[in-house]
Amino acid sequence: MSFDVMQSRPSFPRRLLGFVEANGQEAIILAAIILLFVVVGVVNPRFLGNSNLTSIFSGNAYIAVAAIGMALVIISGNIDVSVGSLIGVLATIAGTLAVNGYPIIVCWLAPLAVGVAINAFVGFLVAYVRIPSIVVTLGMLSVLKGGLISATAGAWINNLPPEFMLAQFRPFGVPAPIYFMVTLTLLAALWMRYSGFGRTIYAIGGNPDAARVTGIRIERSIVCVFMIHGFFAGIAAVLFATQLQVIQSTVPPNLELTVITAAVVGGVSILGGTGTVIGSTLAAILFAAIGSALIFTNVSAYWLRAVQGLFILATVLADMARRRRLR
Amino acid sequence: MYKTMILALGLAVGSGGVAMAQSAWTGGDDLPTSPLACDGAAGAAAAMPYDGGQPTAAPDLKGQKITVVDVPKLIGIGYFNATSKGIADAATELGSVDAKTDGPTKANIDEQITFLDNYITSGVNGILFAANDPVAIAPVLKKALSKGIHVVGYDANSTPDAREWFVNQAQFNGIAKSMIDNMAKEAGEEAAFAIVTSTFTTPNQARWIAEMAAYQAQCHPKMKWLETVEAQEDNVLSFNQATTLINKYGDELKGIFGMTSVATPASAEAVSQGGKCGSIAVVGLATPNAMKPYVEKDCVKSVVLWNPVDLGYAAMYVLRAAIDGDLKPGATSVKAGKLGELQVINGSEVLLGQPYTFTKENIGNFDF
Amino acid sequence: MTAIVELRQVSKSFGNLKVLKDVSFDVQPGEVHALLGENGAGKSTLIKIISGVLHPDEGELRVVGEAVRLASPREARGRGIATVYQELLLFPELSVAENIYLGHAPRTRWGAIDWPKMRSGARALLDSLDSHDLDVDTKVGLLSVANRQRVEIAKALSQEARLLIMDEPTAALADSDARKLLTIVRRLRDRGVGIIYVSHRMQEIFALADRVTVLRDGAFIATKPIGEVTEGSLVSMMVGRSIDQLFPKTETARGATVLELRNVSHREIVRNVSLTLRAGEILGIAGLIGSGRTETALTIFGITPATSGEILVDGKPVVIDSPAAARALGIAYVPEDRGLQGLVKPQTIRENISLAIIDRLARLLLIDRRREGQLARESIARFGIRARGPEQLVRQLSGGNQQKVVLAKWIATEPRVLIMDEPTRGIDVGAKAEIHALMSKLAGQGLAVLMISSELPEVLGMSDRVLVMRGGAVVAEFDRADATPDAVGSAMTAAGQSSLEGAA
Amino acid sequence: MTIRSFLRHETILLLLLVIALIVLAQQSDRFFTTDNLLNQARLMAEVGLLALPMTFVIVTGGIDLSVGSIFGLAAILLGVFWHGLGLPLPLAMALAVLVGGIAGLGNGLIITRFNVPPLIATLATLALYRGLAEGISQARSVRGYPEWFFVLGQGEVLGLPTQLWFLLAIAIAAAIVLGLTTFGRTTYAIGANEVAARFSGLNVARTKLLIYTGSGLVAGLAAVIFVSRVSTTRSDMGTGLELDVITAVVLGGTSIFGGRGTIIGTLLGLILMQALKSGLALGGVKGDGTIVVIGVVLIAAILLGNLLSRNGDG
Repeated sequence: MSFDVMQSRPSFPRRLLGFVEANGQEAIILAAIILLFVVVGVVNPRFLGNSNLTSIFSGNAYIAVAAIGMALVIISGNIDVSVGSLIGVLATIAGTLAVNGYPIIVCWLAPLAVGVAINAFVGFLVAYVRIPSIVVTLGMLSVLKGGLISATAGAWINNLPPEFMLAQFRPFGVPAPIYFMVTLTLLAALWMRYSGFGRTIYAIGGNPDAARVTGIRIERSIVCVFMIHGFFAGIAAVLFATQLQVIQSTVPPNLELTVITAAVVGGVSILGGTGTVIGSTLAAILFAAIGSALIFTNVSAYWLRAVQGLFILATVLADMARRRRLR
Repeated sequence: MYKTMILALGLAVGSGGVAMAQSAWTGGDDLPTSPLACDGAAGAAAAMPYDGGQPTAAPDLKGQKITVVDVPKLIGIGYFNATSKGIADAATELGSVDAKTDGPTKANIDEQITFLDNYITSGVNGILFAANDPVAIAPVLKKALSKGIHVVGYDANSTPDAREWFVNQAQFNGIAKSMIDNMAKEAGEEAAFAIVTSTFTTPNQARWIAEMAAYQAQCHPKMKWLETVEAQEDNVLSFNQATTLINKYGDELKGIFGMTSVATPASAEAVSQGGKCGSIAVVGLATPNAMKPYVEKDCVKSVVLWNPVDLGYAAMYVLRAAIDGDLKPGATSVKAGKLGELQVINGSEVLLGQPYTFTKENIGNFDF
Repeated sequence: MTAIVELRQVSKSFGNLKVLKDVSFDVQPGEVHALLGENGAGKSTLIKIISGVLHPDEGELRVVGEAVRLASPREARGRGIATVYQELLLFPELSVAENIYLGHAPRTRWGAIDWPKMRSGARALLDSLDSHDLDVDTKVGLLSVANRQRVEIAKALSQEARLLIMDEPTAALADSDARKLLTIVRRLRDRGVGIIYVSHRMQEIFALADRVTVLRDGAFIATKPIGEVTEGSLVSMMVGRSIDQLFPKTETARGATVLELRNVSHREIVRNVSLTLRAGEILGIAGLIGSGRTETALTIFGITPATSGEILVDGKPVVIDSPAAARALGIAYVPEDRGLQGLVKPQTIRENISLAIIDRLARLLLIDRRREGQLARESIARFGIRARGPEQLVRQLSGGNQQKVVLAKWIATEPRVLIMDEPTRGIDVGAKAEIHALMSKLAGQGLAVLMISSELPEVLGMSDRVLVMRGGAVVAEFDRADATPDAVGSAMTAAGQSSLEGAA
Repeated sequence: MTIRSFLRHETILLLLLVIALIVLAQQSDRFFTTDNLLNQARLMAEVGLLALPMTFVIVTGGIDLSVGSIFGLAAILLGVFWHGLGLPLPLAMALAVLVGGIAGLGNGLIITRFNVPPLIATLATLALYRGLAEGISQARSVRGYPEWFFVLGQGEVLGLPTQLWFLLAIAIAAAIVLGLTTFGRTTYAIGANEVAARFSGLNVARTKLLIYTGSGLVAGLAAVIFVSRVSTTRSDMGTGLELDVITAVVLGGTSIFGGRGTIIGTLLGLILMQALKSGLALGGVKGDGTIVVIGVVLIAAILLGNLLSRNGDG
């Protein structure tokens, strides 16, 4: 019986699956974003207003930037659950330097350097000492979070100099975070496709044994991946720190889960080896759009998390169906 | 079989949802409200008998060195930094007090209870607290009382019998009146407004919102309540939510209330970055330092808050007085250093005073 | 002529265990040099030294006459030494072209990967291997084993390898694919590439090699031109003794029909398969990879339950929808992929042997450790498993002993039907004979054995009857007497359409 | 031989624990008192309960990030069933535990039926179940439980906190099931090689389903105990609990890749964590400092285990 079904014209889900397989998760998310814009736009045209689109795109830009690094980490077959704490620490470093009158460029670059340094250590523990990344970063989560509060005693940072506020610049009327998000995503996407190292990351995540005998220096590559991730976390931290006039010295709640979710929903498989950074950025935008749409459609904010959960589940199921055909 | 079970879950969840969702939701709690009169005349406060708890067999420590721990809702936010500073100031002033602040990194009852429990074991003489949940915290506080430890709350109360005194920064209805009156003055009697709060589960905020709704309905009936959004204790999320509100309602929106010291500056920033200074009023609870930039450029006219440094300061004095036996059940006032005599209300609460409104003229005088 | 690679008096130890003792070895350009030895003889270590994974403790390694110390596989590749590993090491999520060029992709002027050039390069390489049907943009995960192998070889060639190390390249291939591979190897040799060829298949070695080197227990035994050796002499050099009988098939009385399949199908992979299996009989199934042999076994075993048709055990129709159901009916399956499907490698021999009957060893849900230990000790003795004891971890055993553990696990269930899929893949000659002897003995005790193998000699040597499968269906059946290599071979490939006469 | 290598991590942990206890006892004379120890047992009961099924989950090579959310959902529904629907409290308690089980079953079904990696599946249900808790409760608390209910979370039985009896009973049951039964053996086999377990006729899907369901059930039970301890229900209960639970299990030597781990290890990890929290606080270290120490101890313990086991393998 099932024999006949298989022989007949492919059913709709099957064709949809084929579409996803050909165009990837990115296409699905893009379609979801467009659908959301159209539906909510009809309900309330202000949703598509210039200012709202701008805030949707810029509001989650720092999450998108952090998700780029996270995507690389996950593609390489690892994970980082400490990224939220790391961003909190780096933002505080940037703010402290700025308040103490260091040159602005130093304030912007220091978090990148520190992020790279901290994650070089994490990468070292993962690659050379062979502690699973989830364990290392679970530990780092505690260390960074506790350390941050110890060091700052919980004080907020006020009186930031105006020229420090990178995220508030609006060249040509468009907020700076959008430039960062778009440029970094495109650069990272091109780099992942056209650089030798980019392909190496896929190789390590896809088949580490094969990567080793192919002559790839896995340990070094994993350390590099974590360092790049730290670099992106640094940029995200600067965007995060310069968005408002104050910097909270606590870690933004659940930030790591949001970043991981953006990467995963964007089509980065948790099993390693697949995914693109364009998908993760689109997913970050989608989350911002959903949050905004819930307010516009007067859906009780209580159900926001339930909606998000369902959404993650749906995209993951699609991903599993796609992968099953590859194996 | 699985289908049946999933169906059962769905039913359980659904019926639960229906059961709880009878009333329209504004973000307030469902306790009775007691709005003040519109002209501000103090309601006739019936004198209540003392309803606090008392430590059992507390040692006489009058004038001796004591150790005190302060466990706020969470550490790492400006507000509790300020109260902590007040406590430290008072401790220094009083001399023989060794006070420290320690608490969870997120406003979480589970962790707060663990902290309290550990300090009870470590043998402190007095506990200051700001409760994450009035009921949940009660058992552990009662345990402290039973071990002869003096317990005083501030900012967020517990059930009365679980502590001796509570230093009330300002009555809920007083805050509500102040907030709504300021908004009516700035945005007009017919203004439409929205609220940005932390989470719907924080008791103080829920209480204030409920009182605000009651007071607004009674005294400013033409004002329009648009909606309440949740923004955790997260700067950027608060900013995003406020921006979305501005985008959604456009010119209809005349005012935003910030219910926390995180939400208010973020809402002000959203108004400021949206170029809506002057057309959307921001009124809210916040610390002066975070609000100075907006007040100084006239984007925000009034910030409502008691002085949290004073709150901590008063709490420390009340605790010392309780330990020394100077503040006994039935007292009508207590001396609190530079703050002078503070009044006892509602049986076992010490009132800090009226909420303070910071404006452009006076905000420069504060640094917390 | 200078040797591409030369090892002089090389030794290597792991801890106290000396795995290579004073071995000398060399490969000339344009030569296929076969490397033989039982598992554990030191072949892998030798290969790893040449490919830069390991360093010799003593002795020297010369590449084109120059003494070198290869720090990494990367450096070895830089010197033109490429390896095609036994377990194919490719990246399933990457395309064919990317796999071929991973790590040394052509670059544009700006240092970016030159995708068009990479794709055309990959195309040219595959064409040179007569693999015109392989699309360079397909993800490798979608390819068959044989095609993946071609990608591996193309990958080695793309690095302009002067020396190609092939470790059991045909182990996973059916005969026709293996023959194609041999053609490719010869072509490479003619281009002047030196090839180290490791295989357990004697036929191939005689068809391909110019010289043969035999290792035993880490020691160098001999290097000889292929003309100077015979199969027998090689085997005795490898095992250090002569093997009496390669396929110790004993005639047994065939009993009643135990298992019968009537028009069983699973999707399109298994089509209308009918067969009968009797007690005491060894029924061989021959066929190429993808012909449906393993798939039929998986259907009988309940991994991929039948979508139509009838399965009868002892003449009664049964439903087998899970391995547990199959086990309850007395069906056992010794799987194709030992490491993945057969063993829980981080666990002990005891735990592995009891795995399939753990319910039966339990009293009130609690495992009876005493009985479990007893079973393990008995099995070790009965199957001749060479191990320190029941508590040794399975991953520390050699391939042959691991296979015996899998066999012991299933015999412990006291099955009536034993399915053995590739029972001797990757096992050395000595252990192979032991497995074959065990198989014969079990059949002699009345067990019905269904054996699947890619090695024609094994099928022909061990079976009472032979079924041939192609395209998911049974296309021919032979009795032992009629099953000649030619007849079975041509039925496996589409060549011998006429031999359908025996099909059920 | 194997027994020794099997217990190696546990031995290290025990050693670490003893050292920690000695050092902490030096810091404060109030640490090593019956009173404090019993009190700490009360405080760690919920995390401890959740850590037991989590050990099973991680031994199969999976993970359950949603336990904190199931905990919150069950707590909220306890209040809703009792207060909102007017059911008798004992029935409401049973239903709350059952809801936890069903939520866990939901995880299991997503994982086994659709082959979704557990990390992702439970990441999704982490948001979903918490969202349901928030949506259903509309963020309102339910209070005013009768006095007898508090026996569970605040009372004592035979001189020990009530919940400690639950923890002990379930821990013993879990240790027996994981260590001595066919179910436990199946759990290890799945974690070490799932395919081989399936090919050996073990019912992999059912085992996983049971484990995730059990994880949910125990989360429901822990939630009821917690509600009894704090006398109220809130929808944010148990937020972030999963990280504590996983830390305890991993600290206890259970391999995050599956196939290895014991209940005894988990209990040791749990006790070490709680001892550090309490002891450091009594010794005058603040909460943020304690968090740092726990993070460092986690990494160090795994590091030590790695180094020693590598030496052992030769």
